[in-house]
Amino acid sequence: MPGAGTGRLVRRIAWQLRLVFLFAALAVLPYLLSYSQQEIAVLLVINVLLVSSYRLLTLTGEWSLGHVVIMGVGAYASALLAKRLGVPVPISLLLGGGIAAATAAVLSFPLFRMKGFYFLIGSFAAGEIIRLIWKRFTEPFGGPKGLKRIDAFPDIDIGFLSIDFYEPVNYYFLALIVVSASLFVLYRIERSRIGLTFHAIHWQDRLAESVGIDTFRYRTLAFVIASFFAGIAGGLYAHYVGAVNPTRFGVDQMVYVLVWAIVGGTATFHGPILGVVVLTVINEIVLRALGLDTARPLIYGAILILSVLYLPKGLESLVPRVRERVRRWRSGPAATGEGAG
Amino acid sequence: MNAEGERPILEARGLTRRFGGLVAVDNFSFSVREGAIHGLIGPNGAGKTTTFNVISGFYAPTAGQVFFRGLDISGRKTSTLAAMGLVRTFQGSTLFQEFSVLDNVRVGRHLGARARFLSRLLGTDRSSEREADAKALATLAFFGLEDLADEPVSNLPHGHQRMLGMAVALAAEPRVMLLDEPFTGMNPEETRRMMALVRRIRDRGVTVMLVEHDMQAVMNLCDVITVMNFGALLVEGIPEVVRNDPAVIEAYLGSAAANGVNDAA
Amino acid sequence: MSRKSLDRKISRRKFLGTSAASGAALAAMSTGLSRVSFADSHTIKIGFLAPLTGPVAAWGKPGLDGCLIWADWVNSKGGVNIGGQSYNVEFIGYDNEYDAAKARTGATKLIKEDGVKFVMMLGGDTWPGVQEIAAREGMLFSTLLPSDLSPDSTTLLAPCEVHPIYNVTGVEWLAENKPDLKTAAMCAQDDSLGKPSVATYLAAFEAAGIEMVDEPLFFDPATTDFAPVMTRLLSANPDILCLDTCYADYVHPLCEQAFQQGYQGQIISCTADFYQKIIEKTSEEFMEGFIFQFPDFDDPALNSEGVNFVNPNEFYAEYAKRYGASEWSAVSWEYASIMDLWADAASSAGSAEPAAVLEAMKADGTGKHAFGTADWWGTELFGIDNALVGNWPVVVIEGGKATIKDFRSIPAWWDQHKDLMIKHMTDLGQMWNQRG
Amino acid sequence: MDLLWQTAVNATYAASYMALIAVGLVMIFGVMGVINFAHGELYMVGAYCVVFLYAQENFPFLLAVAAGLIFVGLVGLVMERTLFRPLRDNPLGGLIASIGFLLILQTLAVFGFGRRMGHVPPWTQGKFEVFGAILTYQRLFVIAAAIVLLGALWAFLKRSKFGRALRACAQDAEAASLQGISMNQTARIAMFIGAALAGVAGALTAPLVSPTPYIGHSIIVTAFIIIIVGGVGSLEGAVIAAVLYAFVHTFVTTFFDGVVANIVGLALMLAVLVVRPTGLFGAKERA
Repeated sequence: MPGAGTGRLVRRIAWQLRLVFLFAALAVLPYLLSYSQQEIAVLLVINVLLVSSYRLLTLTGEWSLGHVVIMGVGAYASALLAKRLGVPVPISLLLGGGIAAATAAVLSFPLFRMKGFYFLIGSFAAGEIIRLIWKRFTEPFGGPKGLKRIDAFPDIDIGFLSIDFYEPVNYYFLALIVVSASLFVLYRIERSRIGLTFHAIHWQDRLAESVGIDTFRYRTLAFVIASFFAGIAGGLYAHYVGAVNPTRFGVDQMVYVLVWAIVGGTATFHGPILGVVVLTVINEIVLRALGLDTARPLIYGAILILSVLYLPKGLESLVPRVRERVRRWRSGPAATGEGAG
Repeated sequence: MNAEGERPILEARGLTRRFGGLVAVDNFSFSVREGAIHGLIGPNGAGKTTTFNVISGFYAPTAGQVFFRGLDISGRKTSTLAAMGLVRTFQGSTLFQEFSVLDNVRVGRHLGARARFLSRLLGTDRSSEREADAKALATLAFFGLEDLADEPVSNLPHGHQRMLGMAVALAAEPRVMLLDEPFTGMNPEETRRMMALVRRIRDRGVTVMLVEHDMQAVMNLCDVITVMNFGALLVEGIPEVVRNDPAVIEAYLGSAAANGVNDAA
Repeated sequence: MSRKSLDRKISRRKFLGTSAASGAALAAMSTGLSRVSFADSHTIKIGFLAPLTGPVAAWGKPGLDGCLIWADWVNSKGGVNIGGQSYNVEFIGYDNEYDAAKARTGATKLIKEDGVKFVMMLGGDTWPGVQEIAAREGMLFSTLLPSDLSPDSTTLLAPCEVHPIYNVTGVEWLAENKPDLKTAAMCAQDDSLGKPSVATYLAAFEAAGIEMVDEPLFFDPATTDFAPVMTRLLSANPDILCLDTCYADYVHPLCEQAFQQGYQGQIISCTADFYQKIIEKTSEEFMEGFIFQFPDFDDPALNSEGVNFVNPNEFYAEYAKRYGASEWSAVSWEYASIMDLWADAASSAGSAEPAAVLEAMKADGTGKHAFGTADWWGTELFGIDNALVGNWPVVVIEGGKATIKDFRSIPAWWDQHKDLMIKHMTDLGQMWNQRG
Repeated sequence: MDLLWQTAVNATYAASYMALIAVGLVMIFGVMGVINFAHGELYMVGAYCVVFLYAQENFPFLLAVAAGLIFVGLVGLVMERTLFRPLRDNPLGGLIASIGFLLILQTLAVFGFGRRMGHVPPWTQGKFEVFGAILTYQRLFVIAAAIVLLGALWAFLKRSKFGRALRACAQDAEAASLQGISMNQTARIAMFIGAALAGVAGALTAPLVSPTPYIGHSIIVTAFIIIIVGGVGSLEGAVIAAVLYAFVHTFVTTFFDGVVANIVGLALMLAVLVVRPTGLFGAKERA
């Protein structure tokens, strides 16, 4: 982090250039995709937020099996606020995130009495209880069928500009903006002292305690922030697809999130994002295109096993290797001192 | 510095800690004078580490109380104690191995670098962070580690890691530091340097209490020594007295013969 | 128009029987016609958007299998005649994994990229994801679950199965033929299939003067051990045991439990897929008289006048040959029967365009349902008359074999008892205007 | 028919097969430190062994059950060798690998037996009455087999050298290896026994449930609840928790309904976790 002023400036500009390039690519991307691939891209962007928020939670070393249910809390809350109380969708989306965060805050009291495996299973139990409540109480949650006809994002129509958010391209950009902003916040948190504290709790929670870090408070903080953004992801999902039901937020879906994060690697900010992008492309586009519908779970399972066996640090561990290759291939005096991403 | 010599800064009264049927600490009392270097010794399994863990808040005592600056702190959380000025170190090289040297000390500065959540997000915590970094660097300089600030901890030789452990604790600006076996596994030269450091820490106004096996070091360094055996107080006094106490000699010889029970760790 | 009405008079069976000949003739003629569009591949694509993997696949995959037989038969006879041109039919499957978002993506792909003219779905959890695109594209969809119907979607049809309304026919038949049975107990899995079905049975029992001895017992869909459920049901000593619309993997152990716990009374259920296996688990005597709603298609009664499903016995034989008799289930024939309806409508409309086909299908308010001409119906229950409702078979196990005892009219029951049905549906929150 | 006694009989049966599954899961977790998410699928494979050997190939039922026990044990050995051993230092990796393995087993079952439920005819329809409750021989056999198997396991762990090694590894892998206990050998035995117990539970209950390729999902959720209530490291705890859970769940299902029973089960687990974060019989907190 410290370094000579000019070196830092150069690196910063290089970084910003890369970011500009990335956003340009993301802006062009939908126009290179078929219509149904654009739809997949929308869900992918939402899942990027889901898995990135999950990583923030894992920074303190705790792995939850309830994150998708928390996403569902955001989805149900935002949907109900919009449907029943007529709250404008952009506001209900934020409130949905807030309610997801509040739910996490309440859950943290029983859950953070536990650690490790117990937390994993405890979070699973808490999530299942929430899901059973959705199923059990038809009013207002719609029971097993869930909620339908959830208000869509309001169209924008101001004369020269009219945007219909049903179109996947438009929703893609909307989601991209929301998710980028959220990722920026998540990134800032990790890069700030709060992130340092999370890491410290993860690696040596007793040492952290001994210098005055209230590990319960910080674990709760990570859980609450992660849940807020999971809730936002849920709201984005609900107002896009127009329907939510308890099955959608079941443990199967949670397994996907876990797998994205781990196959991607959780040591870096970009690892889980890499995981969700690569696995979604493989699962939704490559395997479907190969017509392997019924064998899809088998291949997916094999990919999982091979990746944990041979890429234990996740796909992210390939990034420096690829960079090195590219650098050697360029064989030029490339910039030194790559940051850790 | 020893002006308040009358009133102990840290005191245990009738401290007891049980694990199931095992009594690790048994009605144990001691008191640490402000500004002292206070040793806690005893044969293997005497309950030293458990005592440390109870004082530093990892375990609640089963019975008895701990007083810090006159306040009953029994059962309070470790982080609360740290905020009050009671900070401990750990055996071996318990550090944030994945962090750089400087980041380790920055974590130690946790209490001294407060800022609001929003200002952390917006980056307006920079002034307090800069101050924290400066203090962290100063702490490193105190231990002569400033040149290694950006090294990953895992690259550091063992002796340096031990010093860094103390630097992390010192960065939290404690009134009392509890050192858990600071000299174990060190060669005589390293031990000598470490002893000098402990004295310098004391000279900064920090009271030191330490658990240690190295008798030589303890006898040379400590102002007062408490000896415990089977979880209870055996003898307390200045090194000369303790050294020649027959009960202490007996305890150590006895334990060498019956070397069965481990510390409750 | 005159041509259209002429076509309508040709029955499904005749149409298929003659289509081979007429197809060949038309093909010969078409070479001389100027209207031939070479860009047209003479193939019409139909989307099949249902779960093909995962636990719900049993409600999708066998249907696709049935459709493949349908397509082979129709194509081997020259295809479907639309506007004087013969078209082969090709099914494009998309596995929606019973997920609304994936169904949305699948619908988009099928409509925008594959150019399908009609999409068949299982419906349920997946329909809400598709609803909007169906409206925007004006695409014709079918579902097996009429609880998906609502006035918001005019292009969604439930043209085959009007689950669970047809269950009233079984109860009505039971009450008529075994009038001494007066009490019933019922269980159902707690999901979107179980609840409306419970409401239907409650209404049907009340209409028949049969009294419920206990509240309906809901169990979790993840249940594997049904002993406690059956113990509870039997504790009230009912004359009739109603298994509602339980899935096969519940019906079997439920029956076995009833048998083992000494039950000897009447059982009624919506389905009894693989009932031969239930008999193996219990006994022929125990299963004698078991009432349900889904016939085997080798049943000679299906050859009776009025049944519109094409060659049901042959279809069953072919299905058994290709996939094994043990794979036959209620879903196997349903999608294929929807295709009969569609092909008929497309022929009479002279167009495969969704709007034209829809108009032709509903032209005079009736349609050729698999089990006989039926009415487009459902305004009171679904808010729109897009469900094709007419006769439905009552099937009873006799001598270890499913036997159609009767075809009964659902509308006739409805006209008499609709207040009851609406009351119970409302109580369980299943009316179209109560849903989500 | 006496409702109370019948429910008690139902609960006893449920407790017996749940105990087999949960003890297997605890065993694997204790020695390998891995949460075997594929445990439900091991149950499923055991059930399909009976579908194949007994229902399709007409081998005697007992032989099919024994084959299920051994075959699933061997599957466990394969998992140990190919997944858990290379991932020994990576418990989360082990979890993910077991999820991958679960998907493979599910798909293979679909390929081999179709997505529909497998069918197993009863091997006997005999039954008798106790206190007005009906107990079929099929269910009695499951109960008896569970008692015999768990008793044998208990004796094995108490008496044999391997048993002591297993217990030592379960308590402290490092200490065990210092005492010269082969970690690999112990892991193999634990994995074989753990998997075989799930497999034999599947095989024994195959005639009584409708085995589908996806049945593992229902099984694993219940197994998790049980081992949490019992305390993850404790074999005795798993048995006691299985009995406790089975009775609570069965009685609530019978006297209220099944969905409430699930909520009660989960709430029980959460309550235990809150009061005793290491489960009712879990290891004491160690420094």
